[in-house]
Amino acid sequence: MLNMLLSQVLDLMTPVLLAAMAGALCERAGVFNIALEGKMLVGAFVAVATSVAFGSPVLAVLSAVLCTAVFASPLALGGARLGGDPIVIGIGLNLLAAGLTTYLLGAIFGVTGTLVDPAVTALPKFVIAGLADVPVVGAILGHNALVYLSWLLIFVFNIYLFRTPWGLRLRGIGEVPSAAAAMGANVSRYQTAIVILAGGLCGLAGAQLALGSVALFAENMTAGRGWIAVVAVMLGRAHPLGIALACLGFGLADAVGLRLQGQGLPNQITDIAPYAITLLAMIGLGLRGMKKRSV
Amino acid sequence: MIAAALDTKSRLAAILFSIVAAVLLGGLVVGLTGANPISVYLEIAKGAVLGRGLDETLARSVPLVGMALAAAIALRAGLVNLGGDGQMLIGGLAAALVALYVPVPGVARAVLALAAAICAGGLYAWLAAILQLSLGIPFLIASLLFSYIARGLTSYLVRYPLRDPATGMPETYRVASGARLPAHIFDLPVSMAMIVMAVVAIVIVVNDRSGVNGFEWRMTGLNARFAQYSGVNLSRQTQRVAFLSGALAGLVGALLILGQQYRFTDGALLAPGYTWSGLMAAVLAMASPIATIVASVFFAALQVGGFSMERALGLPAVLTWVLQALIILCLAARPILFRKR
Amino acid sequence: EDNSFVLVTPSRIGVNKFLGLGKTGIEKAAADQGAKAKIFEGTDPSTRRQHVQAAIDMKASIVAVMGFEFGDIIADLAPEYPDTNFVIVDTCIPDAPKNVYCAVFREQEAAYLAGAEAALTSASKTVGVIGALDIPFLHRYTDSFGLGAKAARPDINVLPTSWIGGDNPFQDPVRAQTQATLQLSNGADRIYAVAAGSNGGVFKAVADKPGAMAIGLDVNQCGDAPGAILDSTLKKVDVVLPATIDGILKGSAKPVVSFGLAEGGLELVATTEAVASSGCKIAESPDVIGQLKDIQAKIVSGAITVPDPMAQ
Amino acid sequence: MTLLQMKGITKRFDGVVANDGISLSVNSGEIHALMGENGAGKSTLMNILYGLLKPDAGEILVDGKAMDFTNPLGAIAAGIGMVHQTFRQFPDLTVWENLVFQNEPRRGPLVSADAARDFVRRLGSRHGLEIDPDSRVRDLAVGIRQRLEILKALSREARILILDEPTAVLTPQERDGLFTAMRELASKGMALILVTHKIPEVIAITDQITVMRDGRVSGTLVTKETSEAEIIKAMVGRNVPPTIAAKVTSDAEPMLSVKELSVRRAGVTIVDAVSFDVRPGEIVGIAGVSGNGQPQLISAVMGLESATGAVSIGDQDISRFPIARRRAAGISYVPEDRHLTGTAPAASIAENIVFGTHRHAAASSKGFLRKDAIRAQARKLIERFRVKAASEQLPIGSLSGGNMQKVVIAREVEHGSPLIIVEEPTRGVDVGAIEFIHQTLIAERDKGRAILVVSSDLTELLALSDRILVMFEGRINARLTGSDMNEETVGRWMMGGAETR
Ligand SMILES: Nc1ncnc2c1ncn2[C@@H]1O[C@H](COP(=O)(O)OP(=O)(O)OP(=O)(O)O)[C@@H](O)[C@H]1O
Ligand SMILES: Nc1ncnc2c1ncn2[C@@H]1O[C@H](COP(=O)(O)OP(=O)(O)OP(=O)(O)O)[C@@H](O)[C@H]1O
Ligand SMILES: [Mg+2]
Ligand SMILES: [Mg+2]
Repeated sequence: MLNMLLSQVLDLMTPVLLAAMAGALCERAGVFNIALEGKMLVGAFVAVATSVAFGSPVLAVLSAVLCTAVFASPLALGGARLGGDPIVIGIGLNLLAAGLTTYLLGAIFGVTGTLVDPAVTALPKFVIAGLADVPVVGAILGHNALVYLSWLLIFVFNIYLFRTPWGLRLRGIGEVPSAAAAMGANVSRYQTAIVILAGGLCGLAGAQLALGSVALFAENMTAGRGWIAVVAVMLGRAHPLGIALACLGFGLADAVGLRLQGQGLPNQITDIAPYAITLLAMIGLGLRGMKKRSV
Repeated sequence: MIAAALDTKSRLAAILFSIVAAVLLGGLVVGLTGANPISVYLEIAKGAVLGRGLDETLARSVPLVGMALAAAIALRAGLVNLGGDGQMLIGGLAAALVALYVPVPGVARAVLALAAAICAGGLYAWLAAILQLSLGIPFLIASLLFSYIARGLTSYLVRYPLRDPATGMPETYRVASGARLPAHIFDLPVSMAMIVMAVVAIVIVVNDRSGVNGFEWRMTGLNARFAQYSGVNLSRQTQRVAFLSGALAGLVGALLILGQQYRFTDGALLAPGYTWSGLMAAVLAMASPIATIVASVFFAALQVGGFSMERALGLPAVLTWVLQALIILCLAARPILFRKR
Repeated sequence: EDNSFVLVTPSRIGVNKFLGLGKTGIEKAAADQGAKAKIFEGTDPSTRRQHVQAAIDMKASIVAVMGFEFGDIIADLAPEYPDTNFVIVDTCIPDAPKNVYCAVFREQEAAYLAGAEAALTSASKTVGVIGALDIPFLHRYTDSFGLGAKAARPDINVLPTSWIGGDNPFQDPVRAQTQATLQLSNGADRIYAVAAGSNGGVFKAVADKPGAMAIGLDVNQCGDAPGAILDSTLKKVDVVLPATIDGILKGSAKPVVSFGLAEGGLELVATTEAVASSGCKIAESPDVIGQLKDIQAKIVSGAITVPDPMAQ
Repeated sequence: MTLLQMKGITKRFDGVVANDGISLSVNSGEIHALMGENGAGKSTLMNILYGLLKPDAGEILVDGKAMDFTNPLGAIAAGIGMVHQTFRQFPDLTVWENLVFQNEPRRGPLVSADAARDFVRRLGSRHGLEIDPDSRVRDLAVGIRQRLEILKALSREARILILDEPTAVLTPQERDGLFTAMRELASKGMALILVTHKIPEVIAITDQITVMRDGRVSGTLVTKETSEAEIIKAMVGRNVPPTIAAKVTSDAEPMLSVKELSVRRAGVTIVDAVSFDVRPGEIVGIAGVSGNGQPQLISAVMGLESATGAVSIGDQDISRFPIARRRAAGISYVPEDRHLTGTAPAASIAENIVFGTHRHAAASSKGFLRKDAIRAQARKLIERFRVKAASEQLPIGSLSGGNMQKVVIAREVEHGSPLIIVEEPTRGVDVGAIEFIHQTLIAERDKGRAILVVSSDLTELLALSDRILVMFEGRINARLTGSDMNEETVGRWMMGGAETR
């Protein structure tokens, strides 16, 4: 039972975690990214569309990463290079993603709503027979490569940010771009690269959403997960471990919410759980910060 | 911000440029998928103004202008209100409740319902402002989170305690005709909701252009610390602006319930996406109220024309969403072409 | 001027099989009557009204609408246009004018049968149902499924209904799969999927679990996950709609017709001729099919009455 | 030996010619002053030299080799370092992270923190500029932050060092320390360019002077052979007599009295039971090394910072008032930073002038702005204060620093409040404007207003003030009048007074 819960939490949090990491990278580079929802949706669409055409999950994931990176380029060019307002561009991209995926679904595949095709297969899961019922281990096993990649990325991200020269530069650029420029960092090129990289991460998030387990694309299937990622970036203060924790919290709130339905709680109320818990967590952090300040 | 650096003329030029560029890009998308862009645009244009199109464009403009102005007045003062959905829901539900259950004669009930919606939406946004002011939770995030909570709450309420069991939907009873807002005044194609919104819009425009309060909000948006040093009480002003932005969103909810839908149906207020369209119009207009109104009427026409185009040609109306998004993106990308170093 | 039949849907048809059936139905009717079929997909209250108005304005001889969302709209518009014939599928309006015809379904009967089928085939003695959104209408499926299961096998364990909810309940296969997995882990091995576009997630979950099977909704969904789908309840809008329209044009239509198992408006694939070639796993259990046919006969004859959850 | 040569540098910004054929040459071992009025083009020229801007024409030679920088990296590689007036630092990062930024010692793909710390210590001791590598920059005092800024330039093996108004925020003692370090660096063969508005400093430390006016070189002088008057003439094209205000004493009832005012933040006492009065008809100056609580004191007086103690205007206690009511009670306030808190740079000059008094009858009636009256008033002030602006409708951010400052001063003086509080009245402002601002303040004093001036420029305080209060570690540790108001005494009290004697 607990294994089940843990395993579901891990499944539920992965796309959000990947997108939140993208958001955190951008945040660190000083580009506020609210286009996560839209980019994830594009990633999901491309992953499934590629699967339909070529049948290869690996190719699907790669092209999702690539296309979403391209899709992020307006934010990279406009937001980072040209001093456009990232919020404006983000809102535009979200809308463009929703409209374009729906439109292309009809225009290319002649279907509306959902794209299912026998050629689309879910990413393979690592199941080791016999271990599935071992507590915790069983829950940690049995996911696909992207889930493990997302954990790995948290550590890579952490080391990158706090231990490598490039991470140091990123932190500097995000904090005081003019100072970084004066120190010889090419701020806009750096920001552009990061935003595009983050686009790729969102592509992964979308691929995980579409191919992680269901193997299909449904219109608007991100269903607000990108916004949760935006909130997770805030909650985790753009720190890799912080956002991992925030996403874990979300996954947990969601999975527990689903279970509480079984206990007779109306689903309208359990749906609120992740948001309410986030709000409470932020209020808690805020109160603590206030106490610290007033000491 | 770009907004401040541009004078009115170059702002207009920028918007026009974005629209033209977006129309060309959108045409390219249509063309690539094998349809004829010219007939698509022709149908959109016809559908937006000919026959019933004009009425419908005007009707859709009411909530859109409302939500766009709600976003714009907040932006003007430096707040990003992503919680319009929630404020609209809370306001709409308050209006429905008053209109259904408060035992006063019809017209008074409608007025009371509007007032209740304004207060409810306003207070809901105010709550998010309080979180920003006291705990440093950004208004943008707090309002967004509140929006989700409002969705769940209203959804629960109309599903269970407030439900009209005669229909298959989670929705309240229908508001009695006495408490509704007339759809036509003196047999003109003008509804009460339009008049209310027009009055609100005029007040906002005048306040922004020559009102003392509007001036303070604008200066705060341009430099909050300067405003504070010059004697503006930032905390009080943030609360006030958040309240008004939420109140306007709440009013929109009420106008939709009392003027169009006549009952609160779960999901019905949010389905058309007025909040996001409105936010985009405000952004496109760089928060200038007049330009915001023009932009949102334009978006309303685009959407209405889109549905008409869909009926005529069978191409999905989401194309108009793509167009709207492209307009915004072209506006943001404008410096690529007009760049000086 | 050309003679057209217009169908207005409450939302985009997308993967909503029920709306898809409406589309098939109106197209068939148009082909039968030599008219042109047009489909307008609504998205929200104002576009629905706009579409109905546009259909009236283009002088369509039949304006068909699907779903509860149109109750208020037809009640407002029908009296104004006595020359236009309106068909409402799924609901009716109080004091309907003469030009309004309603085709309503007793979904509870098919769901009851599906419950019985699930209970009779379950090895784990546990069954479940997943709904998209907790709206009264869907309780016709979810509640009656449990009723049918209990009636067919008193010792059966019916899990509490799971709702998908969230931002996009009718098209969130990911959450649907999570819900289904949870029900499977709670012991269910038969799940009735009442979640429109999210059904794919339920099917994926049962396909991944040996021995588990799902029951599909509105059309024969047995091909969606071969081997993992036990059966589907059918809602024959594609038959009812052309028949109603034919009746209207001939002047023989009644203002309100209710369709259930007796009228053939609802069916279980299992009890049809086509079961052998349907791809449904139930085809391999002729004895259960026999039991289901008995229950169906009792419902048709009135020996069993399945209560309407919405009337309560 | 000529180390650096700039020839015919020209740079235009939408119509403004910021640099017009500028030539400049600096020898190794030389300290070279770059002077000029606000907007003369100094920063532009130095930004070009440092690769932050691209010139429209002209060339840069280092060691006789032509350079073509597209970004600061090129300039850094050529041995050019820059100490910006506003520090280009990352407050959230540590000293060593700031120092090795873009130039990190590595161990494999990672930054070697140990090597970096070691590097900071060695560099510091080599140049006598020690600093703790692990401190977070936001916690450092301004003097130390400037030391970090110089170390940053030195760490890149700079041979040409540009310093943009480096003394603006230093105490005389800190300034002397800086000058010693500069001479030391010059003696090792470096070339230093000092951008400044302060003539005494130029005379004290430099070898050559280049003066700019309106984007052109208006004079190249050898320090030993020139005089203050000659420099000023080259800068402004006329003679400007230095302001020396006659000192007065006032025995009127206090206009502002501050009693036992304390500010605590996160457990640290920043302002510690400060009491003082300002009377009508006098200018009281507050001196102090930055970081000793002066801005917090003023914030507390203005109600921008929560504090204990009492503040009154005349006999009205305003301790509980928010800033708006304090202003209404009779305070005009010119904040320290004109960009951050003194103006809304994107709003028009007229809007910036009226803001704050826009609710008065002259500017609005019944809640509506009287736009014509507001613009007329703005035009009047622009003319009276000789602000160089084409129109009152232009964004105030388009003005040069000196002109912007004049607008802010004009606005506050025009309120007619009995008390004027001015922070840094002339920071970064050229001699012509300094002179004008000083004359304005003195004229207001002579009209009987009470004026409180906070400045980190000691020369300015000495010229303006009738009395000087020195702040040290949150307390007022000296109240100086008459002959005690000299650079040495004030400077000593600024460093802590008695202990350092
Ligand atoms: N990026 C820019 N865009 C437009 N105009 C500019 C820009 N940078 C400088 N200018 C203009 O060029 C001229 C020279 O400015 P610069 O900053 O070089 O003067 P400065 O001598 O450093 O003045 P100060 O004494 O105030 O520091 C001014 O008129 C200024 O307004
Ligand atoms: N009119 C202007 N428009 C845009 N940018 C400007 C303008 N004037 C100056 N700048 C920019 O602002 C920068 C000023 O930064 P810097 O730290 O050198 O201060 P400064 O020129 O010495 O000004 P001040 O002495 O008034 O503080 C210049 O590098 C220039 O690029
Ligand atoms: Mg300068
Ligand atoms: Mg300067």
